[in-house]
Amino acid sequence: MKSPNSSSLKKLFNKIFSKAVLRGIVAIVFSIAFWETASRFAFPLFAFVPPPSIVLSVVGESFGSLVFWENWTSSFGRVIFGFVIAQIIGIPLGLLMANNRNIHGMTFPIFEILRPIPPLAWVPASIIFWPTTELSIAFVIFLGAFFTIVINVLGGAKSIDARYIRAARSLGSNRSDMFFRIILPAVLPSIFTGMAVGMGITWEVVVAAEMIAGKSGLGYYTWESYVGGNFPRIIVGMISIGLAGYISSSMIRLIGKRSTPWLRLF
Amino acid sequence: MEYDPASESAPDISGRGRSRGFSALRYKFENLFKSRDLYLGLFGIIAFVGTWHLLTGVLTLPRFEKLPNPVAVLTEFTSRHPVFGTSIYAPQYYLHILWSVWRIIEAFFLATLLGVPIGLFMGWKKVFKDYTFPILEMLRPIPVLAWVPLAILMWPGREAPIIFLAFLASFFATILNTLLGVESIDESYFRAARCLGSRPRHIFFRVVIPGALPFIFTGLQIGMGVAWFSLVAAEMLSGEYGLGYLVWDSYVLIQYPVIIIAMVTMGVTGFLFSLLIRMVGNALMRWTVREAT
Amino acid sequence: MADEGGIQEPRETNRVWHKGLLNNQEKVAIETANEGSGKMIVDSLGKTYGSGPFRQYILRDCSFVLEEQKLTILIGPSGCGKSTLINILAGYEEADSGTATLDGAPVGEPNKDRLVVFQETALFPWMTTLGNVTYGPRVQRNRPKDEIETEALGLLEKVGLEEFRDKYPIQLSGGMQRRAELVRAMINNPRVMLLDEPFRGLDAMTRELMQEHYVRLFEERRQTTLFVTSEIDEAIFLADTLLIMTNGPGRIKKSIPIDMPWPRTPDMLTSMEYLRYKEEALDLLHEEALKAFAADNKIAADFLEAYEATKTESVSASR
Amino acid sequence: MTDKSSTKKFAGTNSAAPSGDGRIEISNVTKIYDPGGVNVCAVSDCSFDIEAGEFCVVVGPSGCGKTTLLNAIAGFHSISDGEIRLDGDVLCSATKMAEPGADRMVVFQNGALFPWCTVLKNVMYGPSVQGRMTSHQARAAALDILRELGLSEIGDAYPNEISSGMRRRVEIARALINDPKALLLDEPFRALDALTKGVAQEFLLQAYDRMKKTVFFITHDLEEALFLGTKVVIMTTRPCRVRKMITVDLPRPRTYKVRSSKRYLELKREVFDAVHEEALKAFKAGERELA
Repeated sequence: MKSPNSSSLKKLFNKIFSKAVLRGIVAIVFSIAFWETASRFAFPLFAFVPPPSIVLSVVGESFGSLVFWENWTSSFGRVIFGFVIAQIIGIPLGLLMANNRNIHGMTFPIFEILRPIPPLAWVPASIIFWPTTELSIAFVIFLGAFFTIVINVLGGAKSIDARYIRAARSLGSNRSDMFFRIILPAVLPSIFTGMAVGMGITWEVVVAAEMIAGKSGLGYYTWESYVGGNFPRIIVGMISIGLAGYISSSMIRLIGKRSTPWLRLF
Repeated sequence: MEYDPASESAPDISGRGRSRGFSALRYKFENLFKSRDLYLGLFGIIAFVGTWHLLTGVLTLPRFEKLPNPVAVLTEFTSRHPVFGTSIYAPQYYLHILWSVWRIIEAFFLATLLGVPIGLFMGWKKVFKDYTFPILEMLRPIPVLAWVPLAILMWPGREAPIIFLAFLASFFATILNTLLGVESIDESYFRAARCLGSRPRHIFFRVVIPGALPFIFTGLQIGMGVAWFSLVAAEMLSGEYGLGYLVWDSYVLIQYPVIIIAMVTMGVTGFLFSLLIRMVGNALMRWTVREAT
Repeated sequence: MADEGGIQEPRETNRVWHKGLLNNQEKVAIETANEGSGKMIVDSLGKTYGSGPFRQYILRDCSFVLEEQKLTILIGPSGCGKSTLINILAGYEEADSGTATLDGAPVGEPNKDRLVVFQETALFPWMTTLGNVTYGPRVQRNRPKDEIETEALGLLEKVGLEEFRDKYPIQLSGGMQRRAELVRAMINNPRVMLLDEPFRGLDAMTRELMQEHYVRLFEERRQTTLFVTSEIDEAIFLADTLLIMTNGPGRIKKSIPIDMPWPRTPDMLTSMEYLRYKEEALDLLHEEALKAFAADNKIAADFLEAYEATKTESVSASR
Repeated sequence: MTDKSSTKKFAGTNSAAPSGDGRIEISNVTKIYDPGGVNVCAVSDCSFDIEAGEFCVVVGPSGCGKTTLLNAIAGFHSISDGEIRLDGDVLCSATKMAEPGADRMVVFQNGALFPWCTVLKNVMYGPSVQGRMTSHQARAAALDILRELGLSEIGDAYPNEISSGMRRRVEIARALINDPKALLLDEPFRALDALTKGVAQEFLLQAYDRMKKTVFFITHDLEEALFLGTKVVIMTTRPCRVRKMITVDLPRPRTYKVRSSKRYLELKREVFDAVHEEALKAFKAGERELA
């Protein structure tokens, strides 16, 4: 017994600071340094880009202001609102389409026609139709997430291994058993995949919609900073949006992992 | 009707196995007309357009009355002397399409030209991946559209920022899928190649590239989709031509039927592009036509 | 559906079950009370897939009998229609001609009288081992929950899986998955068990151990069983009757009664008797295997694709 | 290149690198893995020789370390101790890892035909990348070997378009065209169903009888081992070392009839006893590991 603790600690240390991680750190440090010099010395393309040191100083100022955080909450609010409605309508619809051949036959071509239209192209039509800007933004967000979830649920339900269905039928399942104990759990992984992808699209859409038509939110904040000539705040806005998107998709992945324990190997 | 996913998978066959000969083709063709799906689909589309017309044109319910109804859209679209200047006879309409398509082609080719080799190299050389991947991972969570203001700052003129945004979106998708493609190549192919006496360049050209090809094409297809997505937004925000600009401009000028025309055109063009990529992919990858029995 | 006997009977078995090995008298007593064992008669089944240029006979004039409480083994080259046969007997597909009856009644919709153990594994990945095993009785809703659990645990213990009751299938080894699936079927006391190459994909050594395991399980319950395999040693080792199937269209070429004593032990695999059976079967099969191999060409591929398309349609049409 | 060797060479291999005898000596090989700080001894002090032109089958429970041994010979893995020699030259040792090369061809467990090349291109691959033939010659040689092995019809098919049994045959052809000193096969027929397997085994035997290369064949199927091998080496479960060596004195050429001969049964019983115990041990260990 010669101090297994210290050796395992060393292993852990080696694992965290492996060659790959060190290289990654070097790369990031180097690229930030490059950005700094490029901005300072006004390299081509970087002439108007604020250097990271100045961005850093603005970060503190932004984080201190209440308005900045209100932008966070309003963006998040919109995303969650549109996203949740998309799931509530999309998941049952996807399952229904997979279950019923007639519904599938009738609705699938419509989906195939509408899906290639970029969600943002809906913005004007949405503004015309919905009474408030808020609702029209939410609608566009909804569309972004909606198509993704429906297609994923449909795909997931269609690719359920036929043997599971057969085994369940033989074992005497009735319709509700079939749905709740077989189909639903079998589709669950696809639902979460669809959600994760949809969340990515949702953030793209919300940012653009806020830039085009919003009066608040992180997209609006970024756009306003540009219009107002406060360039460092553009970067702050971008980082915030990236962070917000990352947090949202991590949450979905986490929930997905929790809800599908059978996919864990150990 | 009980649930059975297998019953739904029948149409999936149609995409595969084009090399099966004429009789198989005819067989499928006959099957197509026998299948209920065709008629159901037609019925669905007619019902959709009918409902739209009913809500906007006939009943003119509150809110719906403002939306353009399909008849108005169609009249505008097929008119020789369109009220709002956008129809199949208007050169202006094609100009918008051409602008968008040209931008997409520029952005997409740049992204492919850069993304595929970088992705391949990242998958092939671990050291290169160690240095580049973290930077990619830092930038990737930022939605491409959040780059709009910065793109305008960085690039001179109107055109370059728009192309840059479309490029960026497509670039990330391409690079990541290519990397994934190389990493998904089974180790035993590398081993087999080495023990057959390959030098590194053989491995790169004869194993890495063909092995990653299916993923590369998936990446290109996704890349094309997101490039359209960003292009539209960029054109809406700062364009002078292009379909995205057309949508926004028609809104501002209250030419509502044109909005629908532009939207449908976007959908169709986007679809044609991804079809093109799929066809090129299938032609290059005949070996994926039929999976292992 | 709910016939009284079907509800009472498992309890009867259940009590004695836990005593472990039964003596012969007890076993006979159970067997006579055991309705979980039926006789299946398959008479000139025929099945085609495809139409026009792709019409192909999968089964043609296929007849045999599954005797009560006997283990019948079906062996044949791959692609000879074994799986199709199982699907028809289980009720997943319909035959074009001929009949299959279980205790006089024609087979119809899938139900718990004819249970299938699938190739590879079809354990529900989202349920634990125990959840999988108890699924059948739970959804049939004719027995109290704790009783189901006791029986399930008893069975799991018998196959050495009691420690793994809360694991998900992905966390089990291949051999364990197969055992769990066997138990999932057995607990329902089906009148016929249909095993579709249950040990396929296991490595040879695990496979041998699984066979020994299976022999013990079968000995105790003696449910009428149709066991499909392509492994000759497995076939002779387990069979009461050996059916040899020909290649496309599938029909039974020969039925060989295997007259070796139960319980079967591994050392029988080296007896002269065994050797004789093996020689006979090998001669028949080798011919079939070569034929199947020769038929492996483009035409077969063409057909297969068209066949897949129609098969899926016919599955849905059969309902 | 005009040496009149007693065994028949395949057409197209005449211009190959001079092929030696192919004697493999494995002495005191030990391999210790070190994943996450836990020392796992995969192979421990394992030695045996394979004579030139011998068909040696290595049998052991799955995960016992047979593949580690094969990988060391092929040059995919290093070893911790001991050495392996090929025709007297050190192939790999504790300090030196073998280079993968065309003198030791590997046929993989799940098959490694390049799915993006046709059968013909797959077979041509070796000679053309080694630069010892022009692509024209390579093509001719590949066509020759395919014809000799009865595979010429499928030359233009992609691997996905032919059956798995057929794929294994092509893979063996791809290995043989390089005229290797030794053929290393890692459970090549594992995924095949029993009857197809039988046909594929007969194919391998025919090829072996023709060219008498040294063969290192890994399996856990006893039937297969006895049917194919001249020498059967039975391994213990982890750590892997030699438990027993049996010489299979069944006459060649063998056909499926051998399997129902008396001598075969006697040998089988002998092997079975040795292996069964190990298999049980491995089985229990595997379940313990999972629990």
